[in-house]
Amino acid sequence: MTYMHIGKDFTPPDIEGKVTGAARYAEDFRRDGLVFARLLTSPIPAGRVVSIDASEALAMPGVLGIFTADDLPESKPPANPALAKEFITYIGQPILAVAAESEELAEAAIERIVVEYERRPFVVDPLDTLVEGGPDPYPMGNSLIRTGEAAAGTTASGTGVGQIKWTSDQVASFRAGRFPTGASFPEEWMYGDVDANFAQCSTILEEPFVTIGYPHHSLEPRTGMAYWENGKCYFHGSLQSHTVGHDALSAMLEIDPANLVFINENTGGGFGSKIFPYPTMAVTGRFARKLNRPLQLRITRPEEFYIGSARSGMQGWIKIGLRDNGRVGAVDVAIVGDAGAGGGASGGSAAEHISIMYQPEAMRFRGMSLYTNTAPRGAQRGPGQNEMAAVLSPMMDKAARQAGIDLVEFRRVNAPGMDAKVGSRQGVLSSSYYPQAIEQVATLFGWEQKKTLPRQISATKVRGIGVGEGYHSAGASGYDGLLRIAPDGKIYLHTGVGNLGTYSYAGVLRAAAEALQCSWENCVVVHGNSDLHLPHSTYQGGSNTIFTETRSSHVAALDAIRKLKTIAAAQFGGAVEDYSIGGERVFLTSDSSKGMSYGEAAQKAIELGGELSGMTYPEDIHRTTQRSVQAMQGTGLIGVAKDTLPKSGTAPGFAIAMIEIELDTETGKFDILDYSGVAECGTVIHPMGLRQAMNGGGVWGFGMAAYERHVYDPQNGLPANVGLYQGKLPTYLDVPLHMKTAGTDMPDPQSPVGSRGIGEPAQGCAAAALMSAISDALGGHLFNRTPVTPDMIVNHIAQNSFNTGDLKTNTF
Amino acid sequence: MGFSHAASGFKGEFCGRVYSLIKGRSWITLVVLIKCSSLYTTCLGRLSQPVNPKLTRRRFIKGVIASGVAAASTSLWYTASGQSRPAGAVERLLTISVNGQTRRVDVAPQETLAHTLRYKLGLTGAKLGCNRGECGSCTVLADDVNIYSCSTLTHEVKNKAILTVEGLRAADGTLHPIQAAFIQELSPQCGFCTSGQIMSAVALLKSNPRPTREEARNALSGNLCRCGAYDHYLNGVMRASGQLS
Amino acid sequence: MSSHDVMPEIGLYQPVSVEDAVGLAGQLAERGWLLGGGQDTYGWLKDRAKRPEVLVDLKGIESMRGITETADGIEIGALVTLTEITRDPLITERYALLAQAAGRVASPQIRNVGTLAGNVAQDARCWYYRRGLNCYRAGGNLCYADTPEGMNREHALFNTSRCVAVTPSDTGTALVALEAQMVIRNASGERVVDAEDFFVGPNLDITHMTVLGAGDILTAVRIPAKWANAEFYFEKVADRNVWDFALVSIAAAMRMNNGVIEDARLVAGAVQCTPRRLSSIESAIRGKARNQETADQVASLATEGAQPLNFNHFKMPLMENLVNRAVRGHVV
Amino acid sequence: MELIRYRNDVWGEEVILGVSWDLLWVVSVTAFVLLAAHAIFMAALAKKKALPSSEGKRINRHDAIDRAFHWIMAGSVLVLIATGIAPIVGLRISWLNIHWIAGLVLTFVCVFHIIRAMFWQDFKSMLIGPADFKEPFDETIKPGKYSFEQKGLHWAMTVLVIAVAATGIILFLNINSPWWQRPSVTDEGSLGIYFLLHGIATLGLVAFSAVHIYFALRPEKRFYTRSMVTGWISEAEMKENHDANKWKPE
Repeated sequence: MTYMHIGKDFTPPDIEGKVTGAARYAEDFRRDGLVFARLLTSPIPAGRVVSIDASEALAMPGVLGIFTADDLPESKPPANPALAKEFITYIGQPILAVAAESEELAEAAIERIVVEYERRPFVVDPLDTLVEGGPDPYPMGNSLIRTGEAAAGTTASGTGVGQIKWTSDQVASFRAGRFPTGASFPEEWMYGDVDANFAQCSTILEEPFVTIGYPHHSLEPRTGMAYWENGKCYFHGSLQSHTVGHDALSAMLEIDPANLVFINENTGGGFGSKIFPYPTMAVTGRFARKLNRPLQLRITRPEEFYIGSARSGMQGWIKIGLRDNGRVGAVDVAIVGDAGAGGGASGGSAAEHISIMYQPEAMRFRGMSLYTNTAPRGAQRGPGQNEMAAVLSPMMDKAARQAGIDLVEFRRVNAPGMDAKVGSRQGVLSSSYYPQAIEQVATLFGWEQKKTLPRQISATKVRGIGVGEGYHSAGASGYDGLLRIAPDGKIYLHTGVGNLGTYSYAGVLRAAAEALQCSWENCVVVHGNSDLHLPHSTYQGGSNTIFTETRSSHVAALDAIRKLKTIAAAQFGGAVEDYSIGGERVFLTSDSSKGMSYGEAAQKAIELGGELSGMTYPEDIHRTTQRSVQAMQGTGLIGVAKDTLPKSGTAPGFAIAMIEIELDTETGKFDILDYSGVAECGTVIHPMGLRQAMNGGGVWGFGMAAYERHVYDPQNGLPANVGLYQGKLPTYLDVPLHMKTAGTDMPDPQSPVGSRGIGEPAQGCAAAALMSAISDALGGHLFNRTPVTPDMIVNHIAQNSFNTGDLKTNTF
Repeated sequence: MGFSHAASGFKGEFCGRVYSLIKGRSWITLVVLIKCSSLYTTCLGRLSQPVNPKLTRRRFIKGVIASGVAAASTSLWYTASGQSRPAGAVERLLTISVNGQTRRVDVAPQETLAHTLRYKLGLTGAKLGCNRGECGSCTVLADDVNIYSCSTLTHEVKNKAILTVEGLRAADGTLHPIQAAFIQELSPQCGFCTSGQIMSAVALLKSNPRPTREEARNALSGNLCRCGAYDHYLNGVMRASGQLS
Repeated sequence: MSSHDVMPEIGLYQPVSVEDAVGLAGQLAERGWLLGGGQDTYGWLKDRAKRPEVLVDLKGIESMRGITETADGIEIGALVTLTEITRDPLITERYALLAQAAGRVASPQIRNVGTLAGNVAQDARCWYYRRGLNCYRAGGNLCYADTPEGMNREHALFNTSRCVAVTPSDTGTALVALEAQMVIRNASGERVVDAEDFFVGPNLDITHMTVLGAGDILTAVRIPAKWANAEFYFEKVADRNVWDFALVSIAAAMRMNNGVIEDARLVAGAVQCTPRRLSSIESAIRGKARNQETADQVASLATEGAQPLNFNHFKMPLMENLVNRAVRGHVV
Repeated sequence: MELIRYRNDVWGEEVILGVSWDLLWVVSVTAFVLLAAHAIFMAALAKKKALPSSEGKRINRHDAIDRAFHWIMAGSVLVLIATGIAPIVGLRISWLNIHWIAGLVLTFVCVFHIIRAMFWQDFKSMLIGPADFKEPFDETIKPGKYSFEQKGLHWAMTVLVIAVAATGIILFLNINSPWWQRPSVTDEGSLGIYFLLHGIATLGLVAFSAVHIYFALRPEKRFYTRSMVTGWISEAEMKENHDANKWKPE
């Protein structure tokens, strides 16, 4: 299918601001009378606040007030409180905020506040709280109980804190890499007959594994600024979604959503940590109201480490069975997740990754979310799936090698195709061209040729090649599209999608431009400020946006087209079906001279009123969209609709990568010589944007596989790597000089423009491919752990058996 | 920050008792207070006098911040009393060159260049990603050399020409070749590190107009990009230097 | 870590002559803080982990800036930036070892302002210490890193004494290898200290990394002609190739004569609190050919006496491997 | 000046770090001033008496083994003070190993001394009874083997050395040694108390060592010093300073 816009590069409207410095982020906004708030954070890993004496600080001229947990509604564990009082659960947890006329004063004031704490026992390793008699991170327990359905990696409502304990034998057995007989797991699902299928497998692999969590470290810390005028709250914040969080933020501020103006044109990275409003935002907005002054709460880099969310860790055991033909016959996996202080672990989605990528004929998952007194965890770029992909890939390689099958052939044999099933319920997919992606990347990379290259490059350099796969669900439905054609002929495409840096907020609107057959230059993207009347759009967990929002853009455009034709039919007679659009005109199909421009039609819409100019609107659209339409009434032709297009099954996002590394056996360092990645995300709507997603995800993958991790000192609960330097975010010199990425570009039937999202899998495939390549370079050695760092490689080669024997999370 | 010793179940019994015994005895506190305040007065007294009698104003004329002595003493006063700094106590007016313009600005001795640019001159292009030289989002040029403005005192560069991302456009509004190339190559993702990437790239092209890709990545390596857009930034540099079309 | 990250109020002097600076430094003593490139300064101040009252910015002192040829080698002003060192023809031609080491420091922007003096005089990078904890190095009673459960992957193998921090300086190892001399001024005059003696371990002074005391200013570094144009080897292994401090580094200078090693200096970084002279290797390779065989013979001597901690055992094989490379003279 | 140094522990809680070393100067200066005053007083005002002759019959005062104990103890205490003070005053020597070795020597020698004193020596000769308190005020009362001042000094040193050794051993257990690796410190407050007590005992040791050395060097007491070297005092010295009824040398 040939498109006007879909599949073509374009210049997103916000990019010029980014290269000129004109793009403004939350902290760039100032306002007359602005006051500055800073946080006092907990020095202890667990305990409670006994008392706060701020009298000395408040006596300082220029210090305006403090804001504590008492100023907020009570929060119950495991919900992460904006400010802690009864339940301090990690070092760095905000205790109070103090506001002053300057940041310097606020910081000086913090030093004068005396907080009395009572300490409680703490724990930084999930297995240390799991063992009988081990300390609990909360006074009431150590584990997440889901009383309702909640998204993976989030702590939505319907959660509680329970207690799970194993015997010390069970914990010791689990630490030693064996399944702990008789141990209880609160989460469990199974499909097929696992034992029977294992019995039919000729290759059985049983491995323990650990993946260590790490902070998101979005480059823009979650600074916020708020002010109140005439009962309205104007909030400059940093979220990766926009309108979907509107009601939640209003609730945090206890105001009517109509009285919240959320301004967020640019977001300096989110990666899952800014999908929904986060607790600190309550402090910013409410403290501003309390002081009745514009207030900025700037978050520092260390604070971003503490409260900016992080990936959860996993400690697990897996048993994999392969049949003679290389098919994965059965998988049994047990995962103890490290949910930090008040997050959710992602064992379930990790298991989901296995279920879809290898299509085992039978599978069992057992898991639990344990809390530790470490930074709270939340969704991070493919939570569960990506770290599972990374640690699983070398294991699958090992199994394939044992079965005598080429690593890529093994993936081919097990690849999820059109009829693939996913997860515990064995649901279907909207479509899958993943087998084609395998062939595409094998060609791009030259797998068959690279496979034959000698492994030993020189006396000290070895080559490793690897393959990795990533998956994430990539789309939903049911959100609203909204556009306005103005009398001047301009087409205003409104979106409530956040600008998280992928340009998808603009890319999805091109589906509307495509349907309207209008030039992109004539379109105006309206986003980033709820005063600009935005529709209710999807939450942005990377891959979700494109599938979901091309659909809502499309339905808005269809609504507009219907209205254009209705207006034309009213003007020129005939039925609506007799009219066509093209060249930004609506005209009689049989006589194109009978027609009018979009601008003229918009003028007519205003005159005719009713649904045409938004005076009435469909009842099924969200309240947010309704408010926006109300505000736009009578200003042009309004296209507005809820996405009720048919949708069945899971819309998948797949990615597969291949990596060639040169590993230095004397230093444990390696260079990535070749990175090739292919995304299976349906039709590519924005080729450069896709490359950005794939390459950026690749860098994230390298970070996960080889650099980033939480390290906590078990003696005192201190995090060892708070800043960016110790966080080891990959730099220019840690990634390949060139990255080759592409997409399959084959349409998904459930998207009007055929596209699904990508984002999370881009990281998973890279991390997995790198782990696979490192293992390959070391003769198939398994570290069973992410990340794999030079010290581990050097120790392995020196055969000093110094590490990896004891698999633990949150440690070096 | 203090702790409740009674409430703290973890404190050793013995230690806690000794601590409270010592801390609780007002006589010690009194002695300590008296001693501290006398030391404090001594310090103030010493600081209020010229630190070095030989350092005349004339000898200091080029380099010294006239505020040095006063600033030091007021900072002590400030810390000790919790009073906000008396206005105008020190001469801090600087004339600095930013983006080709001469700007008069009141700069505290400890003020970072990022602070001056962002909060006093309204140039928010340089971002604070970490505020400690670990990300590069605040990169600006000082005499064509790229530096972290978060880790530079404004007083350190007062004699240098500062160039920020806002100063790159030509007078007629034309974008700098790096800016144009970064748009064409869709280099930024979230954009937060972009100003810094651009400034490092501009510094590179000033000294090396046709860098290799390897040279470019070395030159930009002090700029972190969390989105991982490195490949695209390098494409942008290669395009801007006419090596990619 | 505190919630602080803005600069505290502090005084600032910008003297333009060494005499003035020395006078200031002497009178301010512990209350003062010398400022070169400032890259190891602002973090301490922003964290409120160190609280000097006055900064003395030395960058206005022209006499501390140049690189000059002397009767016996070269003299590098203490304020010469690391970038300047990587580009200076005198250094790159004769003392490439130093240029290579300087080029591996931190990041370009830090090298652009970071000075040679600052790089050698920087404080320990132990994360516990940097966090502002009151460990031995901060004048306290204990070490958090050297315990059965301490997170000490980046810490020392040798010559620890309560504190197990390592030297973070990349140029320090090169300067010790080159037998550089450090020129130090204070109110009572000038003294010259061998680079090897410039760095001090915790057994001698647990709260300082160098011999520099209050009132001392490192004004210049002299490199003797002895090692000019020798055969050099420098390598630094770090987690990331930018910003990170060495896990282990090696700096070597060798003189060849008739195909054998006539004289050599090998120095390892990040394995103890000071750059570690590898004297046993030096004497073992003297008179031998510079090849793989010699390297294989001697490499294991490098770690004799090492006392690894919980997480830094890898530094032993890594150090041996780097010594092996330095002796054989090539990577592959 | 402060008396006690405080720091924040790993969780920001204020704990005792140790004694303020400013007190070292106070103690040193005070000791010096008092001893100087004593010297001046003795030189200018005190009644000058002719020193008893060291000739004549020699009376055994200290066995060789006790003299050896004394000098080993003295040596180790001086080494301990010197090595302990070196880092405080900024002297760069590798002090710690010498310090703990000297500490171990002192401890072992003290243990031996205590055992020997209790079972093989005349333990009672060192005991202070109520009657002893008259001794300084009545010139007619002469002591037995040890004068009241000597007993006082000895017991003061005993307390101080035991205190410094006991706390020193605890601190020793908290550093690496050839026999063990240092443990994790779970209670920094307690560690600080040990440092405080060690420091206070050190201050006392410095003061009493100064007093002891001063008197050992004083002309009228020098024969005691000689006796600690050679073992004997003369009959004249015995008569002048001791009551033969109370001390019957073998």
